[in-house]
Amino acid sequence: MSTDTVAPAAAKPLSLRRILPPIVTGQEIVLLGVLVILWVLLGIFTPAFLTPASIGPLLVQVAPIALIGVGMTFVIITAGIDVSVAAMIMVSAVTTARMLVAFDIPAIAAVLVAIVIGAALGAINGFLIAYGRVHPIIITFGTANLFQWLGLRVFDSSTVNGIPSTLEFFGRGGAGSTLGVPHSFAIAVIAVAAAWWFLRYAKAGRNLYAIGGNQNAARLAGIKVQPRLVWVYVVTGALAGLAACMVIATGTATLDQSVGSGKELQVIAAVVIGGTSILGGRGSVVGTLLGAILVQTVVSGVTQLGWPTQLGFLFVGIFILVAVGTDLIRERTRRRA
Amino acid sequence: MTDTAQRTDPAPGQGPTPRLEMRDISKRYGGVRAIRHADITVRPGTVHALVGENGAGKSTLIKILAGAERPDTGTIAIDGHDVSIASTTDAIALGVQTVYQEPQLFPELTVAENFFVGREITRGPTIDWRAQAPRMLELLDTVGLDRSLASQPLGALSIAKQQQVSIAKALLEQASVLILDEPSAILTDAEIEVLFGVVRRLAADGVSIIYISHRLDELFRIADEVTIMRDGETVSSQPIGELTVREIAERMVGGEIAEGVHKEGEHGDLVLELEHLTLDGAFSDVSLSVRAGEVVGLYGLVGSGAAEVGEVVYGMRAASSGRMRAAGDDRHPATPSEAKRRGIRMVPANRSSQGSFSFQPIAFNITIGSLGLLGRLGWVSPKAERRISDDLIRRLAVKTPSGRQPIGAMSGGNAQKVVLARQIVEQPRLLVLAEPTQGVDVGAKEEIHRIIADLAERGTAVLVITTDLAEVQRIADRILVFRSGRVAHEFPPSASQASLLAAAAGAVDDPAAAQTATGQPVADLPGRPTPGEEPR
Amino acid sequence: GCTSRNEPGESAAPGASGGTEGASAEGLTIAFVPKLQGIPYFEAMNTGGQQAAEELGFEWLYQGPTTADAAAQADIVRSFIQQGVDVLFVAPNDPNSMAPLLEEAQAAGIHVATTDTDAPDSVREVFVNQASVEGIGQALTDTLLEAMGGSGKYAIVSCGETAANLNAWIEVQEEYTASEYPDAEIVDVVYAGEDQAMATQMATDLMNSNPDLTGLVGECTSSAPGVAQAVQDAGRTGEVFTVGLGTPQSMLPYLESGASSGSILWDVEALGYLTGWAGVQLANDGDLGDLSGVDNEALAEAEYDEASGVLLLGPPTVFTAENAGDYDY
Amino acid sequence: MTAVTTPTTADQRREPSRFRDWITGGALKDRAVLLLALIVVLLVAMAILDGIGLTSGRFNSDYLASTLIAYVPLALLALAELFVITSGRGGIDLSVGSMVSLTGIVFAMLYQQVGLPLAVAVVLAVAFGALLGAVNGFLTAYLGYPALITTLATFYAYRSIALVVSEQRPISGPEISEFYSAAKAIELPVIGGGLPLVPLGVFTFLLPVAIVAWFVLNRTTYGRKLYAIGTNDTAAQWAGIDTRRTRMMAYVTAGAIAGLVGVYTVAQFASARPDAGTSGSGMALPAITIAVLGGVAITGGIGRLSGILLAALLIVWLNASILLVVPGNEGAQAQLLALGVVLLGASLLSNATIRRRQGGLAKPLSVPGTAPGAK
Ligand SMILES: Nc1ncnc2c1ncn2[C@@H]1O[C@H](COP(=O)(O)OP(=O)(O)OP(=O)(O)O)[C@@H](O)[C@H]1O
Ligand SMILES: Nc1ncnc2c1ncn2[C@@H]1O[C@H](COP(=O)(O)OP(=O)(O)OP(=O)(O)O)[C@@H](O)[C@H]1O
Ligand SMILES: [Mg+2]
Ligand SMILES: [Mg+2]
Repeated sequence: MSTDTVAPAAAKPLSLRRILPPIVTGQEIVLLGVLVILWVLLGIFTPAFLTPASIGPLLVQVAPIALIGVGMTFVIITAGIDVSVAAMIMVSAVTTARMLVAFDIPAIAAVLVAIVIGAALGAINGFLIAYGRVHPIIITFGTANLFQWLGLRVFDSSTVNGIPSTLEFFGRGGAGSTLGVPHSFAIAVIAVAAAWWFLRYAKAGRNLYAIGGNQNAARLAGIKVQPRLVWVYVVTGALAGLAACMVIATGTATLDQSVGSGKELQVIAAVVIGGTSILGGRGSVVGTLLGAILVQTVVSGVTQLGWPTQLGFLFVGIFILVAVGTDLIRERTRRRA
Repeated sequence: MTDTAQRTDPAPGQGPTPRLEMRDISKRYGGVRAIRHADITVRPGTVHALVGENGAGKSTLIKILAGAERPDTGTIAIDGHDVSIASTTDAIALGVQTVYQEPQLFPELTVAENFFVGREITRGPTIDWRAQAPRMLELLDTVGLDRSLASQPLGALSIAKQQQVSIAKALLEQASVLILDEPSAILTDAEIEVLFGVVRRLAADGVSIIYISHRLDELFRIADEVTIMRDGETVSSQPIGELTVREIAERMVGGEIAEGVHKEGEHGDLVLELEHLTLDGAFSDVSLSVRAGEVVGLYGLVGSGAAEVGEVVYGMRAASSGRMRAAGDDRHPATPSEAKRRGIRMVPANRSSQGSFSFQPIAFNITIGSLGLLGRLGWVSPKAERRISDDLIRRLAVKTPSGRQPIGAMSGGNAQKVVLARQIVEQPRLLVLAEPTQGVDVGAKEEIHRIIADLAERGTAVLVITTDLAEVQRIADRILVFRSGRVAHEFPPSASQASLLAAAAGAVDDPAAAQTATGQPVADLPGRPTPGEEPR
Repeated sequence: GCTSRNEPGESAAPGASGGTEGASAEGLTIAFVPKLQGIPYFEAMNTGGQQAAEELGFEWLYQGPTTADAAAQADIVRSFIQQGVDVLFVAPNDPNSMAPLLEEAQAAGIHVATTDTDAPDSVREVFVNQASVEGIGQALTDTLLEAMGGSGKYAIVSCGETAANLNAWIEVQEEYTASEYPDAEIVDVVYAGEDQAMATQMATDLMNSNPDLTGLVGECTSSAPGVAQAVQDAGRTGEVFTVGLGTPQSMLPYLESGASSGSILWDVEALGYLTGWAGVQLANDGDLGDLSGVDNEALAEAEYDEASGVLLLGPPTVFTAENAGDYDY
Repeated sequence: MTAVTTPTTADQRREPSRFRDWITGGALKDRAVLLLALIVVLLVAMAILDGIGLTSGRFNSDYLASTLIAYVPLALLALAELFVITSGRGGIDLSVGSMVSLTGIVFAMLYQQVGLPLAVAVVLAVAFGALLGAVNGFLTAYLGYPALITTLATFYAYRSIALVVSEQRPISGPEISEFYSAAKAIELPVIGGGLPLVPLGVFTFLLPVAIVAWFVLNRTTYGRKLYAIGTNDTAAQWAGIDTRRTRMMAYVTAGAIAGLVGVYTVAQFASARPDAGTSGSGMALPAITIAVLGGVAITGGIGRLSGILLAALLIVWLNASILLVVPGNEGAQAQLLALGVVLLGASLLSNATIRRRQGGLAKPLSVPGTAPGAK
């Protein structure tokens, strides 16, 4: 029940810590615990799991999901959703790959191209959602189809062959890591850290929670809700663009039109496992990162254990329910207390 | 700044430039003409009451001033200068601060964060909490909220405390016009006293305050002038001292008001009996009984636990211990549908979140509680639906062109009648009413009271749970005063307001204590559910 | 009436525009519905078909779904039936589901046939087969085990779990390995969908969980480069050998670096050409066994088996670093 | 003294023309009318293109009728989404495709491998679908999981199970091949001679379900309860509705319909495929898209059968038309473009007209058919 009992009106000092939510949420601790247990178990049952040769590629695989997850967390905190990220990856990846092949542009230019394309597509989502005032899931269902069409037009019924190794900095190979830390994963971690800080301390970040909690009240409080929403979807698009570079780098020298497919559900799964409320107003990017690692651990773990790969996603489904279930139970006990 | 002497200046339009002038304001919502050609003039440093029946257009008028709605016609001048208010940001920049009828807050954020949303003090890109904190804590003190609440999530606070937060929040920045849209509707009397203190102080500092309320008597204690609205028009505007409550009420409805609904009569069998009923954290050891044809009033301050008694009787919550005998059955109803089967009905306190199916038609809203009447074996006959709803629309004088209108577009009072209609489709054996006329205008209030009396006359046992002192005196045969989760005292309806208030505030035998008690914060019990939270 | 199906000669008259008899292909429309558009494999078949159309003088129509989905493919087949093409070739995603539709097409007067993947229990008049199931399975196994030195553990990264042809090849590989290479063992078969990155990750996981793994097979055109990439990324080129069914261009970098020991495929353009040619023969009731008039050396080994109605392109080709560059798909 | 009464001048606003009022207010607001208009526009446009010879095949009623075979599963699954989305509280079902796959496999096992009679196998398969839906419903309604999460989890889980139990091989056989007759086109009895052949599935699967669903939604207390919990869950509790059971039943219904579609796809494909509902982009996203296009409010409480049936018809015929107009790979790609444009256009357009009429009535955002009545 509510806890607003009357306490003596003594002037207690009010610390910053008490105004903002706890630094680490219960969901994050639970996830970390589950991850540690999983990794220990996998380490015991498959000797090779806890080796750099196994962990490295796993983290590389996590990176694009976690990276887009940052944007998706922003989006879901504002009570939105973006199911067009897979299509944005596709458009961004194929265009960038074509430019790499045709003009042999340098890595930095390729990254910029990818990000700009992603951001532009995100801006389309953002404007339609903020100013069209139609539910984000509907808008992004619609734009996902448009983007996919666009991507297929760029593919023009063929694959992109002979992609140079310009982007190997993000890749799985030796050039893709420093001291055993894959660059792409490091980038994802940096993005998560920046987003964590932004959501916690920056005005624009805190306002996202307000928008997700009660959009009308946010508008009445003078928050420029619509520009903020546009910005959130632009960021998601830009991150999808950057993730597209990682997808190119971790793929082969060939890019085909299946690129990105299914990633939207993986990203959403990572975000919700991480404890972000699908109803908006509450969420954390650290949880998203842990959620992304958990999903990939389960999928890789099943393969490494030699179990039928078809079972992997059964476990992913179960983990989604378990992770969100613990959050539900904690929420309920918090209310009862 | 303006000195207080001007507050006695009787003639509007004279003296220095008005703080605010709204001229010829009109606003339509589709076919509904919410306001037509309304005018209002507010002088500096005055408290200006805005009254009118439900749906008269008060909220719409102030939403236009606050920038939350755009008017179709009209001009607004502040301190003599014409201004254009296109958004809430514009209004805030012009010094217009608003406390909306429904608190516009963020349940997931802490109280402290709620204060500063949209106007954070920043250092670089980050929010400077140390700079924000002192002012916020001061304001919590001002409105009589405990400082420790600052770190609570807002959603964990009672609705009354949320309302106080939203008032405090409006004081954060120096306002030249402060709008309070029914700030007192859900506050306890003690909280209202604190609010009045704040309002008086602000007015003395030269702030102009627009104060909307349906509690007409309280306006005489706080307001300098009053503007009366009827059907979207402003019908008169003058110093409040020139009018009586009765005159204001008559101008609001455009006619005379009948008196009294209370009837003496014989009461039938026991319908509801509670013995030592306890709900942990809300109320304990409650014993009471209601007979057929009797109206029992349960009066208590907000948070006294009275509200939860109704929820237990209706099966929304399970009691922790004690006995309940309702409608000839010894078991507690486990769910509202079980309560319904036994002829128990309840009108919840919050009509918008607990009562209305906003975009469904009125007919849907009326019949949804009695689907069994619409046909056999789970069948629904549109004809039966129309018959039942048209009948109730007529009986309750709901103002609507047809039962096909969505309830969401109706004013508060009419919506309340529809929610009430739902529970009296079949004559209930026991009707529990929580705050049946909260935020309802005098005309509609009158009608609702008459409906209640009518039901009792036809044999329904009625339990009215209210925080409205005048209401409980008017309609109840017996009044049980609730305090700190217990029945403190039982009174006949003839008891004086002072003694009722004294009992509720904790000074039973000393009517003089009632006066002092109202000036102080009253201990609240935890346990009032926050709106939107699920029971159980 | 509302329908024209009772008016003979409308949609039920294939080749109404041309109608010329004899060996001529003039005016014929031959349509091909692949499993999926946009992948090099089927686009190369399209190229071959177009080449045949130019040389033989018929009209070649090609339209595929954007996902490898039986329902989307059926929609396209239906539209070709409506267009009243003369010959309809399908590479069915789901042979069973295509069978009734082919029957409908035949009833509308269209010659129906399959290519690349057969619909055995259907009314198709001919199946243009790229290579026999045994041929592919054995070539994959032989090429890999030659690189592995005739023994060792290997794993298969397949694609769609339900793809009938891939599953058939895997079966042959399992039997053939057991019978011919007793010292070799298939340790696992995993399914990565049509997702290259997933194939790469799974291959990596397989190498990690089986440290003594020395071979990987990429069973389709998306997993073949995927497994090679995994070996290359892990820096184990020369320790772990891979083969796969990859198109030459996509495999070329890995063949050159040694991450792939060979890519087993066939001349896909030739398969498209053969499909087009077979279409002309069907429309003219020509002899499918008589390839003498065909001026295409890639079809030299093609042969027709009257009894099963299968027109076989020939044995599969093994692409290596030397010859892969000769193909532009 | 000074009673400032404002003179009530006559309303100077020009009465908008009736037709314009009808168009912007009544007609476009009603999604069914908008969809019907779009279908008519499509048919007329195609007839003209056909007339001047720009289509690659005849655009006639036979073709339109034959494409209805794809209409059946799409409309049925959109109907399943109608139930769950209308139940509110973020109701949505991402798992319908997986349920289709899994029930299809179960049906084929019962019918082909166990050899049960057809009717029994169908009933058991539908019941099994209802059971799968009940898992979704229990987690969502009773345990409080957000529907998106529940059904994302079961989407993965059911898909896995379908692949594992079938050993990733389609199930087929003589009985199942014959079962195709349940989906294939037939001549309507009595009046059929002059009409195109219509796929039997429209009558054996879609029509009965649509009729039952219409009655359930519009003429039963369950329908009332469903709309009530979708509009305002708390108020529904106060009105004495068992909101959990009502919500649970919405998911059970969706599961049962998915089960029926599972059976239908077995007939349509003449085999039971473990990925029937999940291959490509899967069946769930198109179903949700159709539901939304048909005017189902994603926020719950609003949705009509007519919208669903028309939206699915529009998309099926639009796709079929595109294949006749745009040759080659671009044709299949253009279907994506068309779906995106229609979906965005319809929701933005009707939302804009609603907003213009009702000013600020905040909730719901993109819903037709509910503007508070002028008139
Ligand atoms: N950390 C950030 N990273 C990227 N862009 C940002 C960031 N913070 C803010 N922005 C962008 O800059 C704009 C201005 O943000 P800022 O928080 O300064 O708004 P403001 O001008 O103070 O607005 P308001 O009037 O609502 O207070 C935002 O709308 C957003 O698009
Ligand atoms: N968003 C809206 N859409 C349509 N009609 C509206 C809307 N808001 C208000 N109205 C209508 O405008 C009229 C005036 O409403 P308003 O809320 O201003 O009344 P009020 O005087 O504040 O009443 P109350 O005392 O019940 O709060 C009413 O008839 C109401 O139904
Ligand atoms: Mg109001
Ligand atoms: Mg009011």
